[in-house]
Amino acid sequence: MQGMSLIVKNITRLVAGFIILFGAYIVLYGHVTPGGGFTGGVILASGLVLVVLAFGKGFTRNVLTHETAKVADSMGAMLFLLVAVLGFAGGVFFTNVLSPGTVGHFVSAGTIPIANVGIGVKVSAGLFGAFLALAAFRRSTASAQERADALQSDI
Amino acid sequence: MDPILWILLALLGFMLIASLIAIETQDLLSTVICAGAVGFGTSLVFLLIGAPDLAITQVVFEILVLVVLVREVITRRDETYATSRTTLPVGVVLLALGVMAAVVFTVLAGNGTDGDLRLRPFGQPRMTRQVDAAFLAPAGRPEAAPPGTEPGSVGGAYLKHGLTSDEASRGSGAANYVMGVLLDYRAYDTLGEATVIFVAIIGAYAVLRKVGRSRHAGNEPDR
Amino acid sequence: MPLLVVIPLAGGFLMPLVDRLTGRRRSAAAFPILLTAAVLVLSVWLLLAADEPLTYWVGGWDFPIGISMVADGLSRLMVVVVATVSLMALVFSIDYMARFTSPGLYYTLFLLMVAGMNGVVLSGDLFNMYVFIEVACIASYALVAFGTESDELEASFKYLVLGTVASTFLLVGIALVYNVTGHLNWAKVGEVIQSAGEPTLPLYVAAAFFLMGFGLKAAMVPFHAWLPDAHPSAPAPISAMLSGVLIKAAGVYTLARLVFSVFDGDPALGWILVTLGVLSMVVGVLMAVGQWDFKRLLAYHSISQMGYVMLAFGAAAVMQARDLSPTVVGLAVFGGLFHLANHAVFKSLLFLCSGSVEYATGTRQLKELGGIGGRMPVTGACLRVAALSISGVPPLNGFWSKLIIVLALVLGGFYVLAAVTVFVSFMTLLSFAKVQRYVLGGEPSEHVAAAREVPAAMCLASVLLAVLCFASSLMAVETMRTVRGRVLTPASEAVTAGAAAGRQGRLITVERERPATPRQPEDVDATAPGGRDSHRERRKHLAAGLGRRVRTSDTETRRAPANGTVGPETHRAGLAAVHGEEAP
Amino acid sequence: MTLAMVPFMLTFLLLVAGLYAIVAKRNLIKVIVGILVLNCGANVMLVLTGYRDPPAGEAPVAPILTGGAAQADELARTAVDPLPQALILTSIVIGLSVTALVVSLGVRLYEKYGTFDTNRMRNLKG
Repeated sequence: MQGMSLIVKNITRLVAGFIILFGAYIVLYGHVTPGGGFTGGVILASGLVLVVLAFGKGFTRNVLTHETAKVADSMGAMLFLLVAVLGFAGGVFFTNVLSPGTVGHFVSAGTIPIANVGIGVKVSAGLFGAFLALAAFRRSTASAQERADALQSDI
Repeated sequence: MDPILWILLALLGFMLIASLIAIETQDLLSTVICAGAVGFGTSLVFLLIGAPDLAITQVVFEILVLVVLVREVITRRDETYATSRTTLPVGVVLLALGVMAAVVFTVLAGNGTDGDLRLRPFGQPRMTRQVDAAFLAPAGRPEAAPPGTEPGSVGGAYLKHGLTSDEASRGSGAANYVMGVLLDYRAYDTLGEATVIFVAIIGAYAVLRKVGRSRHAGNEPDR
Repeated sequence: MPLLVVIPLAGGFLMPLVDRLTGRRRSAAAFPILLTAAVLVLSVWLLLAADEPLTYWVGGWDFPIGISMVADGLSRLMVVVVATVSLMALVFSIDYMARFTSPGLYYTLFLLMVAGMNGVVLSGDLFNMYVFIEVACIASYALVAFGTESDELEASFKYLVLGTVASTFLLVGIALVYNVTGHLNWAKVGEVIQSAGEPTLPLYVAAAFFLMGFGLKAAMVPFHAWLPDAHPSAPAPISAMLSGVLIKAAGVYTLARLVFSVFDGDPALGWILVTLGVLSMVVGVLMAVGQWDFKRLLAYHSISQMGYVMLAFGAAAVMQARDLSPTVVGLAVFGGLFHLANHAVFKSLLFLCSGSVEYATGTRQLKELGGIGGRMPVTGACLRVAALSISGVPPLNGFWSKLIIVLALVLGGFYVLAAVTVFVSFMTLLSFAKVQRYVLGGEPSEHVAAAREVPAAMCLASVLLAVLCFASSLMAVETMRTVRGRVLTPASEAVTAGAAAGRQGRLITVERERPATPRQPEDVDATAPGGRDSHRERRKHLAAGLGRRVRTSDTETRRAPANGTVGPETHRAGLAAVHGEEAP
Repeated sequence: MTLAMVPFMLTFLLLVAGLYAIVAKRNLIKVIVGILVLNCGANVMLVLTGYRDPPAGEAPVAPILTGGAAQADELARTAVDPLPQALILTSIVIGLSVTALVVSLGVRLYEKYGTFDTNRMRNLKG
């Protein structure tokens, strides 16, 4: 996958950062404004997908690989589960141990923002990883000639 | 008449038409795009009736699904579809679905006479009615409820007690009630949900492995 | 209690990391096995720790706004069954999965499936149950396609599509129930319905959606199209899991909950269950007789055997509505549950054996097999035990549970249904005679000639399950009365008690008898005084009622040699256990 | 029968359309689209049950506090039900997961058969 035309690349260069920033905002402010971990996670993932679509898979090969995504996926899930297990400290599974704080402020609602971050990381990494897997699969099942080319470039 | 109801009906009609086009058209790309229209229609419905969280989620979800589906469809030539005929008798399917729809419609149309346990029409959910507080007491323990009246559904209870900080019902403190429900009162659901997406993605990895089976005597892959 | 879900869940989340750390060696299998063993220990502890239903409020939120986890007798039974079969299937997988790539992904999905099933059976909330059904089912969709051959992909696709339709039906049902009753809690919905008298028409429509959804998940006959494709296509341990526990946790258990806990054993729903059950039994076994693919044959038998369970449950609901003696109703439910547990054991054993045979010979066509008994003695013996058990040959567990079901039907006056049950049992025997003839007996074919016994771990799993076949048949024998009273009777009581009490105007549903005080570490054990007292009262009342019935029915049930040990004794033992007295 | 029941009926028709696509169409993409439509239908059905008519002449009130805690009581009287929304958020994500899995299965099947047409596959007739 070589990426798309120059126009697409340039626009992506402009927009991708904003999309990812917006995704992060949606994740972090989920408890105050509409949004939350899942929504923000999907936005983050679509920002990353845009980058990959525009610049080709080679662009992210070193940083955002399939394996990194998998690990981040597990980590995000574990963070959320940790929040849940942390509830045992408050007595019961899933107790919201931190204080609710002032309604409407960023630091409020106890563990909800932390859980949101966990979910955001998880969802974005997971979806992005699945997309990479689809793309990689497609590449591997392209014509035999392309496969041979890919093999060569891998070596 | 309520304008929101009319807009809603128009949107639902639009979604219905789009879905029918998506199902009946011969061109796969049009199918996918019309399915996208249904999804965006859903998002508009959410926005219309006071669910911005859902609207945002539905939009990004739809974008991602559309990107993936369009990619799959335009890169995979499938000329055989136009020549293929359906094998299942369409008439039988339509008849079965029609019977199902007729039954449900009869029930939906005949509401209003069934007392407390009737189907609530659009716009007047159960929680708008104040009921005896015992309604919200645990099953088998009516005495556990405080005196007074409460909204007639659990959702009403979330709204009423979501922020209060007295002993009986500590609120979650989230200004976004939906997030409060999702990640505090019903966080266990959300754990399940996170698991579902984890499972699906691991499953997709598993399905998309290049080689499924290692070689083994007597275990030739078919084809 | 939440640990039962958390442990496999955390295992599933960590498995990819463990897989990386161990360098994708087979030793990675130790991790899921350890975790599942821990789950098994925990679930047995839960089974033995207390007799009363436990309720756990997740997050410390009390009734209206929290989600509850409920462990009554039925849930505990299911948890133990799930853990046992999963552990055996995992032990079996160590060697079997060497034929597939990426064992890490396999174990991840496996653990998450176990977590999902535990979540389903422990959930006290409609939507929560839906979410965990999805966890378990999505994991199973992927596992069915794990071999990524075209057959498997197709089967998985079909399974996924039908499963998604089922889930959508469930969601619509949930929407209707929430619209009508304003609650999502099983017990509370049941109470709301009962306080209004009979269920109204919209609720019946909701019930119809639930029935279609759960029926699809349980592969009852009009909805069974996916099962004969999906179950044989999966790797053998997964087939064992799917047939052994998944269709039970996601389909049968939930149907029982729906009919008994929510709809209070409504006779109309009872008749629907009976119809579904009979259809499944007859169609399943008839389709099975004509099969030549070993695993496909077993899959059709799964449909048929689940029909037994459905029939027993449905008949129990109908009998209850006819005000038959609680003993007979209890007997029917008990038979159904006993058969459910037994089926989990012998069907997973059968699938594991078929996996062993396939592993050794590379084929699962009956006509290409033969003489397994000579070449693979351990597998052959296990297969023989399981086949005898499923066809209901006397000393084994399948016989006892079928006998109890037939007996309950006869006592309840359903002579035709009893005759059908016996007929289906004979057909099962016939079909497994074919298995015996082609797989075990005869001259070794060319495929079999080169076969060797499978590795030790696979044998171990099979043998343990075969031993369980005998052990659970002992449950029907007098000497094991205490075990039986502790394990099965509370489960069947849990099913009938809530409904029976409700019918007499004293509503005590199974779930909410023990109010938990939020935010206390020991709140599983903490009880409000009122809760426990009323609970005791109810048990005493039930005991008195049952005691009378037992004496009157003793004479008639003594006639058959087996049943006297089951019906009345069971109840006595169970009640004794409830009251904390030692059963003799 | 009131007009307020019509949204439920239309939503149910949406469900029926999705079911029809799944049962009668013989193309993987159509079946996937059927699943998407079915999901949308179920979600809309659930969110409709939580809707509450706003005070006359105003827009529906989303269950989000924008004006600080003082607003809470008023919100409790006017806002729409947050519970179905939370449930739908969950079910949208479940739908997304199912879609991810079904698309990968479809891609894999395409690779095996070179077509999306189920008539050309062996076992998917029923």
